[in-house]
Amino acid sequence: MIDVLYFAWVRERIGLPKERVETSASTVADLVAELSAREERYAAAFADISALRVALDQELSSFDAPLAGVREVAFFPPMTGG
Amino acid sequence: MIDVLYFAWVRERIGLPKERVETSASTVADLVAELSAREERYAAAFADISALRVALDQELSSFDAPLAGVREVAFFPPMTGG
Amino acid sequence: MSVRVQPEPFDAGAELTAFSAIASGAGAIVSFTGVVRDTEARLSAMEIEHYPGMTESAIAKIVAEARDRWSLTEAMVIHRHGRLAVAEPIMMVATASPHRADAFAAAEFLMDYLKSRAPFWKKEIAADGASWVAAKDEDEDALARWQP
Amino acid sequence: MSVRVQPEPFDAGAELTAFSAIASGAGAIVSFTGVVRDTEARLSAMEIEHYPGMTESAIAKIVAEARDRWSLTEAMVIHRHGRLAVAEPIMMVATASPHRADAFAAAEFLMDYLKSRAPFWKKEIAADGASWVAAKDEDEDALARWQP
Repeated sequence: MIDVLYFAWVRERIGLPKERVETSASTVADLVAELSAREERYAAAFADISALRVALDQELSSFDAPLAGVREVAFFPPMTGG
Repeated sequence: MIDVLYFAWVRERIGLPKERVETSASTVADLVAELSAREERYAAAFADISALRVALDQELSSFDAPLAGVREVAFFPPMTGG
Repeated sequence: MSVRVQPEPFDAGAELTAFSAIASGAGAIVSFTGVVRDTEARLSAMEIEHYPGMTESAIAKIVAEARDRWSLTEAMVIHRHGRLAVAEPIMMVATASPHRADAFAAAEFLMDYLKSRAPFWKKEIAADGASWVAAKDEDEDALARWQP
Repeated sequence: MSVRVQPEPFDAGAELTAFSAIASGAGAIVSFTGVVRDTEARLSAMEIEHYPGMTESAIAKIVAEARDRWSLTEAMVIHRHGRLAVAEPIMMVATASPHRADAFAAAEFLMDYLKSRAPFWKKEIAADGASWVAAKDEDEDALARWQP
């Protein structure tokens, strides 16, 4: 089980801020493929991965990173703080 | 007649902040030569001209600048504001 | 070092006074304040979403890197989230150093990294709808100059 | 635009608050405060001499050049003269711009030029005597980066 978090327009498009996901995905990209296959709203949110960022256990990471041992995955658009 | 002003250690070395000078010097360098010839304290203050700056009518200038029409000459060390 | 992530407004002047008081020994103090601006008088508010937990650790990491790179006696970051009114301060950075070049460089570094590496997302709320602020290429480019 | 040359102390926080209030429309506000520091605990005071008349016009010229070069909605310079106690503010610069890079660059430009082109001279007063602060080569070098 893994916690998956969504922020900003990713959260709005998918329609929830957080969910627990049962997955055997070995990389972030695999998880994205699994989620996208679920429903149109996921497919829409993940349509252009170059427009997204991912954090694993609250550290910025990349889509080809392995998920082994990861407890929290977050997807969001490029940050606009400051 | 020209007003000559001295600041910082130039003022201290010469021993006064300001004086009126009757001069026919045509450039700043000529004026410096005239003043240096007066007394030891002037010669000491003007010994190393590369350590000094000059302003003509309150604008930074150079030692080879002409004095024609100038009403106020100021000599001082490099500035240390900020 | 002080990092605050809060929904409450803050007073940049009062923060600078408090920061100056603790930044003893520094000759140079630089501050940056980001304000909600409304260039075309169409904004009614700004909403800032963040990622609790990661926000604090990401900022702490950026501040630690600034301390490694420059001689800083103090550094401070305040960043708000939630709903902000036009003209309210969004965030503030302050740095103190014996050298003005260090204080300036560290403050710019903190700003550049907070813009693109701390998990905040801005949404502009206008009478005709709301829209997420898009990240700018220039903000990503700004990071390049800090590469060793 | 505001330029003040004064013997009185000032409160940098209060000045930042006042500056922010008039800098409407700017998203980015940068401030620099220079403080009398006493690294080796030997200073009893600092004395700043200046050239009345030229000081004001030299600073006004520097501020005008900053406005030409960058997009500034406001800029402010305060510089003290006379006798200053340790830990008191010497001077302050503030800039406001729609763009943070402009606000930072203009503030650094103002500082670099005030250091070496405004007629102020600092003298350190210590228990064992007084000495004029020497200009630093690095301050003169700092001007080179602003050449067009």
